[in-house]
Amino acid sequence: MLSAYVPVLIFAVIAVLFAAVTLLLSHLIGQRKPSEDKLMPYECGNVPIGTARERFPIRFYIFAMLFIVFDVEVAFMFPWAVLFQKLGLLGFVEMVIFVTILLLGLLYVWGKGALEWE
Amino acid sequence: MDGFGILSLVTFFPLVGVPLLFLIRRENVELQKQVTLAVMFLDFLFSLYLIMGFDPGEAGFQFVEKRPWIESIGATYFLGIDGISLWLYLLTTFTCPICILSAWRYIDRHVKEFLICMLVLEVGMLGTFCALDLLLFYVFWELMLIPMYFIIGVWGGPRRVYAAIKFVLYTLFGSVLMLAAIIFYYLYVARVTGEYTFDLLKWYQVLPPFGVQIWLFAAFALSFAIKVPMFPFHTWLPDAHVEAPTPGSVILAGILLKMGTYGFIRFAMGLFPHATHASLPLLVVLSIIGVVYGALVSIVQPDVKKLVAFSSVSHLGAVMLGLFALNMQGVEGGIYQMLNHGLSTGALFILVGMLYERRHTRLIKDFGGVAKVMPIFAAFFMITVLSSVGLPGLNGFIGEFLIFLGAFKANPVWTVTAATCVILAAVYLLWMFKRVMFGPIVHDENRNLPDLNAREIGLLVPITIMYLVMGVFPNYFLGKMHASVEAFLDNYHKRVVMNVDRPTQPLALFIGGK
Amino acid sequence: MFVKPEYFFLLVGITLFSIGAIGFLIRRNLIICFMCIELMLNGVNLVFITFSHFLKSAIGMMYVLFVMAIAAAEVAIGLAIILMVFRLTGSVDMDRLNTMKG
Amino acid sequence: MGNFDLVSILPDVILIGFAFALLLAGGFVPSERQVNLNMLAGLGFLMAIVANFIVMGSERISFFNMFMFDNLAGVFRFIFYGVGFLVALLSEPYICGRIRHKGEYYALVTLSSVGMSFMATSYDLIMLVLGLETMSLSVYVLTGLFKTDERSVEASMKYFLLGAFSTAIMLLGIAFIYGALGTTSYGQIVEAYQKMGGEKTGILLAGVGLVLAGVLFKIAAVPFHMWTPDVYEGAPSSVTAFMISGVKAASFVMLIRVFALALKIVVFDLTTVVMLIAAVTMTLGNVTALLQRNVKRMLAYSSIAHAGYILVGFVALNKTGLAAIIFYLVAYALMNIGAFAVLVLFEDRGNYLDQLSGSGFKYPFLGLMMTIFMFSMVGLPPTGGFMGKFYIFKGALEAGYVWLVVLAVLNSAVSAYFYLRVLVYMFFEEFSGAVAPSAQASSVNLTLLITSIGILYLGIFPQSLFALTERCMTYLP
Amino acid sequence: MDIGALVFITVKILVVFGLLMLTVAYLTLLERKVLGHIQIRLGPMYAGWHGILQPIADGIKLFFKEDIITAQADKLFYFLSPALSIVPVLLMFAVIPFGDQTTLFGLLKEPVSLRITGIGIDILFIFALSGLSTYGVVFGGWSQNNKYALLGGVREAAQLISYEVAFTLSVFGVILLSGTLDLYKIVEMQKDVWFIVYQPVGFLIYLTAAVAELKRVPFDLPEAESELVAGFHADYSSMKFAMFFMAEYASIVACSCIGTVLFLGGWNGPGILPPFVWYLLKVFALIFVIIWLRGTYPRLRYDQLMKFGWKFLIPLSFVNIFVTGMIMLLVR
Repeated sequence: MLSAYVPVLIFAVIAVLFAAVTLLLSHLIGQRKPSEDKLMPYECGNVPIGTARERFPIRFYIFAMLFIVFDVEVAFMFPWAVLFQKLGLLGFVEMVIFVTILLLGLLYVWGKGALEWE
Repeated sequence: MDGFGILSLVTFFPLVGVPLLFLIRRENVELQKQVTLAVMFLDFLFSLYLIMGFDPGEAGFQFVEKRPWIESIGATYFLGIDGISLWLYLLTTFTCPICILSAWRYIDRHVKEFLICMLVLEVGMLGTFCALDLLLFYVFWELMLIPMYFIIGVWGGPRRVYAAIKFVLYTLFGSVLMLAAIIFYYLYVARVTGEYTFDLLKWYQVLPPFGVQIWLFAAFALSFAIKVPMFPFHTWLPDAHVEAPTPGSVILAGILLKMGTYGFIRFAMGLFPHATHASLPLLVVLSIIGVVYGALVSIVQPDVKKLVAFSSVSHLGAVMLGLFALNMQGVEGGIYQMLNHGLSTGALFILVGMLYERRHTRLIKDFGGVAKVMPIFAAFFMITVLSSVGLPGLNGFIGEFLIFLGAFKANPVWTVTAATCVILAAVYLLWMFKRVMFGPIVHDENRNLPDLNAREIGLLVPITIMYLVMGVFPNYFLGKMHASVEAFLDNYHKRVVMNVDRPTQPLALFIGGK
Repeated sequence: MFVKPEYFFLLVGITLFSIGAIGFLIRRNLIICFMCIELMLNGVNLVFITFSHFLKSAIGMMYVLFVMAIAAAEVAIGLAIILMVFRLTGSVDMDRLNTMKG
Repeated sequence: MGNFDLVSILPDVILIGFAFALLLAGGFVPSERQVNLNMLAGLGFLMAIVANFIVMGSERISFFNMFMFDNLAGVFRFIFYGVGFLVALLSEPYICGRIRHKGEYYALVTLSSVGMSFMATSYDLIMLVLGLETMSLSVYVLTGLFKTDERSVEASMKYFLLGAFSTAIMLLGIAFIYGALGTTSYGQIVEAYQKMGGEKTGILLAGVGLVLAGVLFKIAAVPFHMWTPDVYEGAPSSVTAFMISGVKAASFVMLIRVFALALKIVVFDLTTVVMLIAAVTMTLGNVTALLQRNVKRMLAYSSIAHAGYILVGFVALNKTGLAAIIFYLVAYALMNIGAFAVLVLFEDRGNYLDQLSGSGFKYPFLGLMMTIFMFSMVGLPPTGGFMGKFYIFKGALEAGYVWLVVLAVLNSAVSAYFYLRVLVYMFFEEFSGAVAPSAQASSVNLTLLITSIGILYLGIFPQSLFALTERCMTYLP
Repeated sequence: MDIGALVFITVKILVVFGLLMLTVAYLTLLERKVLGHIQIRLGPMYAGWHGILQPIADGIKLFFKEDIITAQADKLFYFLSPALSIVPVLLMFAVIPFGDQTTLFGLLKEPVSLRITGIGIDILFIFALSGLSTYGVVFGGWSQNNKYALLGGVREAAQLISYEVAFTLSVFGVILLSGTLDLYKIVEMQKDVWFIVYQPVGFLIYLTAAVAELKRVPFDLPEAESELVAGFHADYSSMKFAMFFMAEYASIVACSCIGTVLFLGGWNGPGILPPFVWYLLKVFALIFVIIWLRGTYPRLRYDQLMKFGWKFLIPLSFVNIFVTGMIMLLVR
C-alpha cells in the first residue's frame, strides 16, 4: 500500500535537492560586495525606521481563524463526497445541516462586520 | 388527632411568628416583640395540654405521631415524648417566652432578626426533645446551631465572633461524627433486621456486638459530651456563655446543655448498654473532675457571668454523675436537676443581664452594696442563688439529694467527691452574692441604680414560683417520669447482661463484608 | 526485523505525544506550549491511525477527523486567547501570568 | 442501532437553535438594543427543560451507538439546563455594562450546556470528548470574557492551556483503549473486554489510567487541581458560577459514565487510587480554603473539597454512592449559583471578605440567602447540602469505607470555619459602606429565590430526588 | 520494489521534472510575448529569434547576481522560504496524470503510464501541498525584516487561505459526480462527457480561485509592483527571487493541468489527435486564459478581493455543491 508513495518520496528528494543546490550554487557563484546601504531593507527609498517585526492588524487573524474552520470542514467533506452515492439522501441532509451551521457562523461573522476590510 | 398531633403543633407553632414578623414594619420594634412573646406564650399554653394528657402510668412514648418522610431511605417523621423528655420539653416552652421578656431592652438592634432567630431556635430545641427518628433528631439537633450562632455572633459581647465560631466548630465536630455513627448504625440495623429505618424504637431492639457498640457509643458520647459539656470538652462554654447576650445565655444554659444529657439517656446509653457499661469508669471520672474543676474555677472568677458559666460545668457534672449511677434515684435526680439547673442558672443569667443593662459591667469588684439600692432585685437574686446552692425547700435540694442518694448506692466514693459540689457551690455563689449585694457602696455609679420594673418582676416571678413548687411538690414531677425512667433502667439492666460477642476487629463487620 | 514495522508508527506517535507533553511542561512561552499541545494531538492522531490499521477498522480514522476538528477549534480559540494576553501584557511569557496568588 | 432518534436530542436541538438565534442577534442587533437577550436564553433553557420532560423515559441507544438516552442522561440534562437557566438569569445585571457582546455570551452559555448534555448522553468515548470540547471551548472563551481585565485573561489562558493538555492526555488514553479493545463504545467495551478473557493488557491499563487522569483534571481532584483557584477567581463571577456548578456536574457525569458504567471491570483496580485521591482532595481543598480572604477563591478551593466528597460517593461504586453523586451535584449547583448570585451583586473587583462587611443587615434578603447557601455548603440541615452529604456517606458506609467517611465528616466540620467566616463578615461586622450592591435586579432576586427554595426543599423533602437518582442507576445492583 | 523499477521511476521523474522546468522557463517568455502583443508591442526580441533565448539569458543573469541578505534578516527562514514555496508545487506533479498509457508511438515494448504515480487520494494530496505553499509566503515575508515584505506576506497569506477554501470547494462537484479522489479514474469517467458540462459553475469557481491562488491579475494585489514593491519578496534577489518566480509559474502549470484533468476531460478528445496532444492543448489553453486575464483586467482593491472571496465565492461554492448533490439525488 505504501509502495505507491515511493515515487512521491523520490520526487520529494529530487525537488529538495534541486532547491538546495540552486540556492547554494547561486549563493557561492554570485559576487558579494555587501555594504551597509545595500543591506538595508528597502522601503521605497526611505531609511527604514524601527524594526519591521511589528504587529499587524487583527483582521488577518480573523481570516486565519475562519480559514481553519472551513478547511477542517472541507476535510470532513472529502469522505462524504467520495461516498456520496452510497450515503444517499440521509447523508446529503446531514451534510446540509452541517454546512448550514457553519454558514450561520459565516453569517454571524458577516453581520459583525469582520469581513469588511477597513 | 390523626392529622397533626399536639406535638407537631407545639413544635412548629413558633414558626407562625416568622411571617407575622415579616409583615410588621422594621421600625415597629415593640409590636414585633409583643407578637413574638404572644406566639411563644401561646405555644407554652398549648404545651400545657401535654401535662394534662400525659398518662404517668405509661412508660412508653405518648402523643406519638408517625408518618413517612423520606421513603427511599426509611426515614420517618416520628415524634413522641415520654416521662424523660416531657419536662424538658415543657422547660423549653416555659423558658422561651421568659427569654424574650429578658431581651426586651437588652436587644436594641436588628430586633426583628433576633426574634426570628429565637423562634427558629425554639423549633429546633422542641424538635430535638421529641424526635424519635434518628435522622429527624439530627436535623433538629443541627438546626439549633444556626440561630444560636447568630445570637452569639451578632448580639454578643466584644469577643462574640470568636465565641460564636468556637461554639459552632466544637458542636459541629461532635455532631458530624454522630452523623457518621447514625448512618453506620442505620446500615447495621438494616443488615440485622432487613429493614431500613431510623426508628429509635426499632433501633432499641437491636443489640450490636461490643466491638461495634463501643465505636458508635464513642461517636454519640463525644457529641453529647461536647454539648453537656463534660470536662475536657467544656472550653467552648465559658466563651459562649459570657459573650452571648442574656437571652442567648439563658437558652444555652437552660436548654441547650440539657440536650447533651438528654442525648446520653435517650441515645448513647439507651442504644449501647455494653459500651456504656464498659466506659462508665472513664465517664464518671470525667464527671467528677467536671464537678470539682467547675466549682474551683468558679470561685476565682472575677466576672459574675463567667462564674455562673463555670458553675454550669460543675452542675452538669453532677447531673451526669446521677445519670451514670444508673439507678432510680440517680437518674430521676439527674433529670430533676436538669430542670432545676435550667431554671436557676437561667434565672441567674437573667439577673446578671439585668445588672449589666444597668451598669454595663459584670465584674464583681465593680459592685457592692447593690442590695441597698435594689432591694427587690436582691430578693430575687437571693432566692435564685439559694435554689442553685440547693437549699432545702427549694428545688435544687431535691435534685441534688436524689443524685447523691443514687450515686451513693452505686459507689459511695463518687458521692463523697461529688458532695464537694454542694459545698463549693455554696462558697462561690454565696461569696459572690455577698460581694455584689452587701457591703458599702464603693462605686458612685451604683448609688442610683433603678430597681426592677414591672416587666422584670413579671418575668422573674414565674421562675421563683417554680422553685417553690418544685421544691415542695417534687412527687408531682417525679411521678410523671417514674414509669419511663423505670422502663429505661429495666431495659438497660436487662440488655447489659445479655451476651454479645466481642470481635477482635471492631469494624471488621463492614470492612470485610462487602 | 524483530517487530512489525507498524509498531514504529505507534512509537513515533507516542514519541510525538511525549515530546509535546514534555515541551508543554518545561517551556515558558505560551505559543510554544500551545504548539506542544497541537503536537500531542497529532501524536494521538498517529496512534489512532496505527491502531486503525492494526485492527482493520475504519473507526480510528474517523476519530482522526474528529480530533482534527477539535484541534482546529482549539487553535482558533487558543490563539485568540494568547493574542488577548499579548495585547494586555505585551508578553507571551507564562511566568508573567501571576496576577493571582494564594 | 443506527436509528436517527431525533426526538431524543430535541432539547439540544432547541438549544442549538436558540444559540444561533442569540449569536445572530449579537451580530446583527445593535448592542444598545440588546436588552432582552437573557430572556431569550432563559426561554431556550425553559423550552429545553420542558422538552426533556417529554422525551425522558425509556432507555434507548441511537445514532450508531453514539448516544444513550436513559434516566441518568435525563436527570443530568435537567441539571445542565437548570444551571444554564439560572446563570442566564443572574448574568444580565452583571455583564450589562461590562461587556458589549451579550449575544455571544448567552450563545456560549447555551452551547456549552449543549456540550454538557452531549457528555451526559454519550455512549462512546469519542462522543464524550466531543461533548467535552464543545463545553470546554465555550467556557474557555467565557472565562476570558473581560478582555481588559488581566485576571480574566490570565484565567482564560491557564484554563485553556491546562484544559487542552488534559484533553490531549484523555485522547491518548482513548486511543489506547481503542487499540486494546478495538472499540470505544461503552457497551462494546465491556463485551470486547470479556471476549478477550478479561485480560488486563498493559495498553488497556495505560489507556484507562490516562482517561482517568483527564477526567480527574476536569473534576479538579488533587493532584490535578492547580488550575482551579486561579481560573475560578479570575473568571467573571457569573461564569465561575456556571463552571463551578455546570462544568463540575458535567465532569462527574463523565466519571459516572466512563468509569462506573463502561470501564466498570477495569475500574476496580483503580479504586484504591481514587480513594486516596478523594481523601487528599477534600482535605487539601478545605485546608487551603481556610487561608483565603477572597470569597471567590475560597469557593474555588471549597469546590476542590466538594469534589473530594463527591469522589467518596464514586469510590463506594454502589447504587447509593452513585445516586448520591447526582443528588449532591444538584444541591451543590443550587448553592453555588445562589452564592455567586449574591457575589455578583457585590462584585467590584475583588470579592474580598471585608467588602461584605455588615452587608447582611444592610441587605437582609441577600443576607438570608447567603446564610442558607453557606450553611448548605457546610452541610447543616435542613438544607440540600446536608442531605447530599448524608446520602454520599450512606453509600460509602454501605461499601465499608468507614475511615473515608470519618475523614469526610471531620473535613466538613473544618469547612464550617471558612464558610461561616463569610457570615461573620456579613453579619458580625459593622457595615463599612464601601461596597454597595450593584443595581438590584429582579432576575437575580428570582435566581436567589429559586436556588434557596430549591435547597430548602431538597433538605426537607429529598424523597423525590432520592427516588429519581436511584432510578438512574438501574445498571447497578 | 526492485532496483530496476526504482531506476525507471527516477528516470520518469527526471523527465517530468526537466520538461516542467522547460515549460516554466518558456512560460515567462510566453507571458511577455502574449502581454506584448495584447498591448500591441513585440515583447523580448533580442536574445535569439524573437527572443527565444530570453529565458536562458534571464536564468544566467539571475544566477550570477549578488545574493543580498539584508541586515537583521532571519537567516534560516530567509533561506528556507524560497525552497518551501517551490518544493510543494513541484511535488504536485508527482500525482498529476499527463495522459493515458502509451507506448510512445510504438517505441516502447510495454505501455507506460504517463503519470509518475497514483496514490488513490490524489486530490487530497494536491490540496495538502497547495496549502503548504502558504508557509513559504509567510516565512519569506517575515524573515526579511522589511515592513513591506511583512505586510505583503501577511496579505498574501490571507488571500491564499481565503481562496484556498473556495478552491477546494470548487472541486467537490467533480468528486460528487465521480465518487473518487483518483485523478486517473476521474479522467476515465470523462470519456463521453467532460465534467465542465455538468459543472460549469464549479469550473468558473475553480478558475477564479485558481487565479487568486496564483496571485495573478486581477487578484495580484499582494505583490503589486506599483504598490507593494513586489510584496513578500521585496528584498529577495538572485536565485532566491528566481525560485519564487519559478514556483509561481510552476503553479500556473499545475493549476492548468489539474483544471484540465478535473473539468476538461484530461487527454480525452476526438481521435484526430493523440491523447497527449489533446492534453497539452487544453493545458495551454488554460495557461493562455490566465495570461490573457492579466492583459485585460484591472487589479481589485484588497477589500474587494477579500469580500469577493468570502461573501461571494465561498457561499457560491456551497450552493454549487448542494445543487449538484440535489440534482444527482433526483436523477438517480
